[in-house]
Amino acid sequence: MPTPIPWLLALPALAGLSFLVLPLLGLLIRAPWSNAWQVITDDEALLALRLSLITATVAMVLAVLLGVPLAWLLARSDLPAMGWLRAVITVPLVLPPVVGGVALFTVLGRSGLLGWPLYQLTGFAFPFTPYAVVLAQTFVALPFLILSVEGALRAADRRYEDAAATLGARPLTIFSRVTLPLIGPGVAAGAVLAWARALGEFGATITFAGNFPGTTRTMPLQVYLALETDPSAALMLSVLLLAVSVLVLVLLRDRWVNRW
Amino acid sequence: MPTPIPWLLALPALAGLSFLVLPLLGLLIRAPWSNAWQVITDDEALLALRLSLITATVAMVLAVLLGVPLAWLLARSDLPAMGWLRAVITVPLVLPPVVGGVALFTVLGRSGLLGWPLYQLTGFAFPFTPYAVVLAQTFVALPFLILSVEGALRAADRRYEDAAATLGARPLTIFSRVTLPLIGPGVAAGAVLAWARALGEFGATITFAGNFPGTTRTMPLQVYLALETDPSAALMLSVLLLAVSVLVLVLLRDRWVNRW
Amino acid sequence: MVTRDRAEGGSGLVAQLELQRGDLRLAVDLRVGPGEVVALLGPNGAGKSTVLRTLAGLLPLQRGCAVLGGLTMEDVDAGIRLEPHHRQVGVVFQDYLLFPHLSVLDNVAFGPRARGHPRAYAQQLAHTMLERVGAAGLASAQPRRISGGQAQRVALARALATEPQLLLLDEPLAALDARTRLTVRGELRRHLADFDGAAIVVTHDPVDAAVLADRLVVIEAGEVVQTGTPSEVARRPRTDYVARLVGLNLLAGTGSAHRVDLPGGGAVHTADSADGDVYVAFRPAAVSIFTTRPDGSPRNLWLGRISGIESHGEGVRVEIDAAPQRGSSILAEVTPAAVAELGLLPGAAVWASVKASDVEVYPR
Amino acid sequence: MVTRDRAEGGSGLVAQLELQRGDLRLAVDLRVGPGEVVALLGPNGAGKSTVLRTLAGLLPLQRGCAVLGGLTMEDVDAGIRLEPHHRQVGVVFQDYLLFPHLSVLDNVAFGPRARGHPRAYAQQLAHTMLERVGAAGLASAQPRRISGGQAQRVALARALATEPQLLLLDEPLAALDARTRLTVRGELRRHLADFDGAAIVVTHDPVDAAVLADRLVVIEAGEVVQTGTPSEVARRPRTDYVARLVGLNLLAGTGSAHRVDLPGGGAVHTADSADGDVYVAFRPAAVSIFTTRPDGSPRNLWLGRISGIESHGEGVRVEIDAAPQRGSSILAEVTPAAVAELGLLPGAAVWASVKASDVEVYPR
Amino acid sequence: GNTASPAQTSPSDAVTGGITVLAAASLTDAFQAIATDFERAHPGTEVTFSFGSSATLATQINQGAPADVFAAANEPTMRTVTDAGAAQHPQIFVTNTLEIAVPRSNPGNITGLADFADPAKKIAVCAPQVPCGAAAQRVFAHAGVTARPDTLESDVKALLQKVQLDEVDAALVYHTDVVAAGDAVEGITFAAARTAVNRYPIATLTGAPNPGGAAAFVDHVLSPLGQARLDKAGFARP
Ligand SMILES: Nc1ncnc2c1ncn2[C@@H]1O[C@H](COP(=O)(O)OP(=O)(O)OP(=O)(O)O)[C@@H](O)[C@H]1O
Ligand SMILES: Nc1ncnc2c1ncn2[C@@H]1O[C@H](COP(=O)(O)OP(=O)(O)OP(=O)(O)O)[C@@H](O)[C@H]1O
Ligand SMILES: [Mg+2]
Ligand SMILES: [Mg+2]
Repeated sequence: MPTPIPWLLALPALAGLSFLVLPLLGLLIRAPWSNAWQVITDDEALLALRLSLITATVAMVLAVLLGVPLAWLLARSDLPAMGWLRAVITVPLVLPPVVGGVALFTVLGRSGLLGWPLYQLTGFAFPFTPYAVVLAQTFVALPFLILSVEGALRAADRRYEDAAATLGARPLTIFSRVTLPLIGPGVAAGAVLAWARALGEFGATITFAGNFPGTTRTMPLQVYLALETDPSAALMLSVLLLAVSVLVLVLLRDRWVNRW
Repeated sequence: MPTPIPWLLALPALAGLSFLVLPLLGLLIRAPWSNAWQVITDDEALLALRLSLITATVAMVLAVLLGVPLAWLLARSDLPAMGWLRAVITVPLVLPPVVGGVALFTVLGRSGLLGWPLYQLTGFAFPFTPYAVVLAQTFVALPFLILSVEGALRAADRRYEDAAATLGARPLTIFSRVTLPLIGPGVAAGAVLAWARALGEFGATITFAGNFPGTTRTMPLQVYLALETDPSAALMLSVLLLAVSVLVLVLLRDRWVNRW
Repeated sequence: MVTRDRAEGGSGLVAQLELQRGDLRLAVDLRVGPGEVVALLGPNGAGKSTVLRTLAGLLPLQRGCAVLGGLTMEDVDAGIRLEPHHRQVGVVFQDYLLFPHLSVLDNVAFGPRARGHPRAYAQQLAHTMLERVGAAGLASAQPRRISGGQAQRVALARALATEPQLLLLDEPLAALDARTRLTVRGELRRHLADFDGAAIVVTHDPVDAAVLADRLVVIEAGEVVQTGTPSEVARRPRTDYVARLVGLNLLAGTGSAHRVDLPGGGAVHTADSADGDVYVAFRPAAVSIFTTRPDGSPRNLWLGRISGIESHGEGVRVEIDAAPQRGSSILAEVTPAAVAELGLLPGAAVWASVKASDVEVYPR
Repeated sequence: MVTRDRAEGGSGLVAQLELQRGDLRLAVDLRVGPGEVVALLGPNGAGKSTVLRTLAGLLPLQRGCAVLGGLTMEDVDAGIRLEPHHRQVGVVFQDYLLFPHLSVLDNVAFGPRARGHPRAYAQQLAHTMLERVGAAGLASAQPRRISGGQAQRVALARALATEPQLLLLDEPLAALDARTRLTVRGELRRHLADFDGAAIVVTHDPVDAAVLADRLVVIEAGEVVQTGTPSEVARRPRTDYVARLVGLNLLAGTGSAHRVDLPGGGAVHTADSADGDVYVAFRPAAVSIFTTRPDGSPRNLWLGRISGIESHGEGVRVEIDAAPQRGSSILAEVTPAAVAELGLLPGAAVWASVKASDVEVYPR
Repeated sequence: GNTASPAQTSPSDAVTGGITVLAAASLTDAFQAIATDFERAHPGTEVTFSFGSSATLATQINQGAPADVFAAANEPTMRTVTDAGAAQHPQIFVTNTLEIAVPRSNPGNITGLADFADPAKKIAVCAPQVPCGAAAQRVFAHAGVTARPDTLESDVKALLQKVQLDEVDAALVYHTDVVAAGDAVEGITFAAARTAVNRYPIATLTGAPNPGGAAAFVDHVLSPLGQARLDKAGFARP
């Protein structure tokens, strides 16, 4: 049924919309379209875009794999410590990303808590590798996924899980065949958030992974460098990043909307 | 009923948890506790903390006021353009925050689309004022709120709205007295996300609002500056920011959990 | 037809509902006078809930119109459509749909509040309504803490509290236990009697329908197949569904004087005479069963085979296949003692007889 | 008692359920033999659904135990508790709870799949089960696209598909229309008859209970108030709720020979003799109504006032207040013709009489 | 330090493999040109850069970044690395001086350093914690100007961006930034700039995987060819 839209809702909605959309339009207008082709077909830019898309996607997958079970734990367990735990999980949101990078060093750096034994045993260290990019992005993106999924889990009707249990499904089966499909839209929304956050990640990446073309220089880092040398090219690069992500999001959304 | 936790879920959940918590512990260990008191009672630091808490809270309120109606529009309207609109709204997530600041200039700066007439008429310009901090934070936080709330709206049972309509409630009444209370947890989760994102906001703030003690220098900016001169003091400041936000989040959570 | 009524400013509900929804093609004409109670019956998926949703304004018509108390709520040709909240229509939903975030009292007070009454008055009214349905003790409870049947009563109170001109009830008594059902049914009937407006009750229970409604409307697959007073419908069912519902055996045939020929070859003798396309109906209790061919007065005597036996109230229902014609079956109701004496078992061949005077015959 | 049974490895269900939930204090002993079907009756909020949830393992006991087929599912003292998925218990929930993301077929195949059967076999089985409940045509439909009654049938098929040792049905027929109800009830009965396990059916409908169950267990406010075969319960109700449910008038008194004295002052004469605390019960149809004091054989004759009249099936039920004693009321069932002839109206004073031979008397 | 390094340009055959250079972001353009020259002069080498803020790079080096050369934008940052023992013998390879940057049409009518004291004008300078801010404080002190900035930025690029967008009337940036910004901004030189010359040190790292390559690259930066590239970007010789 086409609901009539009350003005008291439509007005702030439109205000919010323009607040988000106008700056993007401004960016499009400011961008140097004359040398657009040259900027966006630059080898370095394409390399950075490719790296960004790959790492952000891997980070998203990692975030889903780690975050969905954690969200489930948060939503379903009644331990009194959960309030604190939940707050702790929200915290990486607040941490300035550069500090997040430093924090990652303390655990996964060559002389970090876990990084040191790893380095001693295998000679491998995470920092300055594409793995570091993925880790940095996962670190900042994970909380978004967890909070989205936890919200969806709390809103879901638990009686379906009861029904599944009486049909002989063990907890893991219930989780994968009932809970997860039911909260599908929530997981999808969380994954989109996580992907987008990973794609835009800058501070933790440049600190923990460095800024090496082809291995750790993602699009945001490329934009940062372009700001140093050619600010208008930086805008053009941002527009490229935006265009690609809008495209991906629209394609994904359509898939999901069709499924749900 | 205390559900037994299947290992296949508990293991990734614990992995995810340690991935988030260990870096924070590392940070705590690295932080220079010997001069902790001095760092965190520093006038500048307290000023920055105060500004951060105020601006992030205002930004959260603004995000709720603008974002909830927008999310409602997205979730309830069937326009074919909605897929694109939704993608566009996700985009500020992807935008490197510094570019986001530039984008804000193009609209609200002294020579921006709306900022220029405002400046000509009143002599007032947003940049370098606390308002600019709030605007920058709202810009980056709004998408988080919208996506959370939209997810909650989609998951909500629309038949309650039908029931309210047959009881004589007009759309706005339905929204405020049925829809909103029903999606309360979703709005709360979105507000927490938005608040945390606003509190940690760095790039757009420093670009659009500048960095002046007392008016626009928020905690993340303070941390960033400290990194330049005294990295260990920067860690201590981050710990302070984290502690305050964990405290606030725990207090808020408890309120909500009691209500819901 | 509808147009004329509107021109006369006729009150009550006059509706011509047409729409396609999934597989269902709904085309139902309904008129419910002020003060009249119509029971809407039909098998699952017939479109009963859909009719209620269109009248409440929750589902737009694709053709037709709906006029309530002289006010056009919807008219597709004229481009008129009132939103649900502008209609004087109260609904009790099939799944209760009590607002989980409001107390029971506030749920009931929601309608009066939404229609602009002050809080104190609304709560007062809500209390009265809750008392009326015998749920005053639940006023401060949360809906998720009350049992299914209690929720149904509160939903009823909530719908009544808006004092609608048209009351729609989607199986309002389905979840009530027998004792409460009697009480609430009585209350509901009394309330409907006091009530100036029109009321439509969807129900599966013929007893509810008979007690509550002045007239029955039976729909199947989106179309009205029979209407009439409960006793008319109970005496002269026109479809197999209705016949089962009211517990009659129904056969269609061609009458000539006192004999109705069935298409499958058999015939039924009737006391009344009838010509042309007719239905014949008779009660299961009017069917006698014999294990050997009896000699006697009953004019109708058919050989069949028992396909099912089940107890039904104080009697036993026996389903007899292949009688009075191939491919059909009839029900007989006998006493448990008879079953035991005759040793009736599924699969046994039996003779079934019906007196001609027990057979009702009426035109198709 | 329970212990002995377990020691013998007794099969079927033996359960002693105790828990506190909200206002409800549940303390119910249940035993259902293999192949036996027990109907659980009780007013709204009595704890029927709660009993089913504890047996399914969805709600832990606070005291007591539950043993199924010799296997202890739960024993609070021994610290034993099987998770729901380890119990051989199938449930049909009151609100269907079909998984919205699976097709109807996959809903039914879910149980066999979860219990380890290969996909093809599970789907085959699911098809069979859907056919059994007459919903094979819905196999590929989405649960949210089917009507309430259809959903109920699918839920039934889903629970049957796991071949449980204990089948729990929470009002399985409540949303079915009359025709489907007859069919599904018959099917269900047949399935329960084939079935080695125990079954518990929660229902509000005494007909469903009588048809489906070998034995009735009536609970009120969390406690068992009466058990017995349908006919025992129907003949000798022990609480007001049960009496209403089976449609009898029930009074409690003290018997001495052929006279039962009621606490409020009146007396009932009975054909059978009884001493001590007894109940007396009689059918509404056994009550005759007179507008003037009759002279005649009936030993029981009471003056009262009509407080309600409603049609009930083919007859009319008349509620008479203040008979046979102050503060009580009885129901009489008369024909519509009698109502019209006597001009019965609410408020009228009438004489009610019952023959002593129509009164059943039995110890409290 | 000074350029006392002996110009012992090693034979090209001695230098091969990958050389990883961590450099201050302001060196991006010049160093990329230098790398092209270097790779041509030493076939078989490949120079990889990681540009960032000097402080971030220093943190990474102290965390064991696998790099050969570090070029910082100021001496204190280099000192944190040498103090940690991660680099040796830093050498100053270029200097840079402050300059006033104004939007192209100079809407604020800025003429000199004195305008920085005008509260009516929108003024941006670096925060005292970062090198350009420290330098700015020195020139203000020397010129006797009480600056009234509206913002204390954390790096020069942020200043320049605001000038380009016409959001501030004047900012105190480095000469090289004005050169890099091209037409978009105008530079105004002032005398006191001499009092705060910023010096860029470069050093090979102790843990360098390719010490030979590292030394060769540092030498190349200090060579006339390298200096010419830096000249073009606006840097001055030490
Ligand atoms: N949301 C929907 N989308 C598409 N088709 C629908 C939808 N809801 C119902 N239908 C179709 O309409 C038919 C009738 O549904 P409706 O709920 O009106 O039946 P009903 O008569 O109320 O049945 P019941 O007695 O089981 O409640 C369904 O069988 C289905 O085919
Ligand atoms: N989640 C809950 N929390 C607290 N109390 C509850 C909860 N669910 C049920 N109860 C209590 O248990 C009582 C019995 O509920 P239950 O659902 O078992 O009743 P029922 O006999 O199935 O009723 P109905 O016939 O209406 O379905 C309720 O009246 C309520 O007081
Ligand atoms: Mg329906
Ligand atoms: Mg129940």
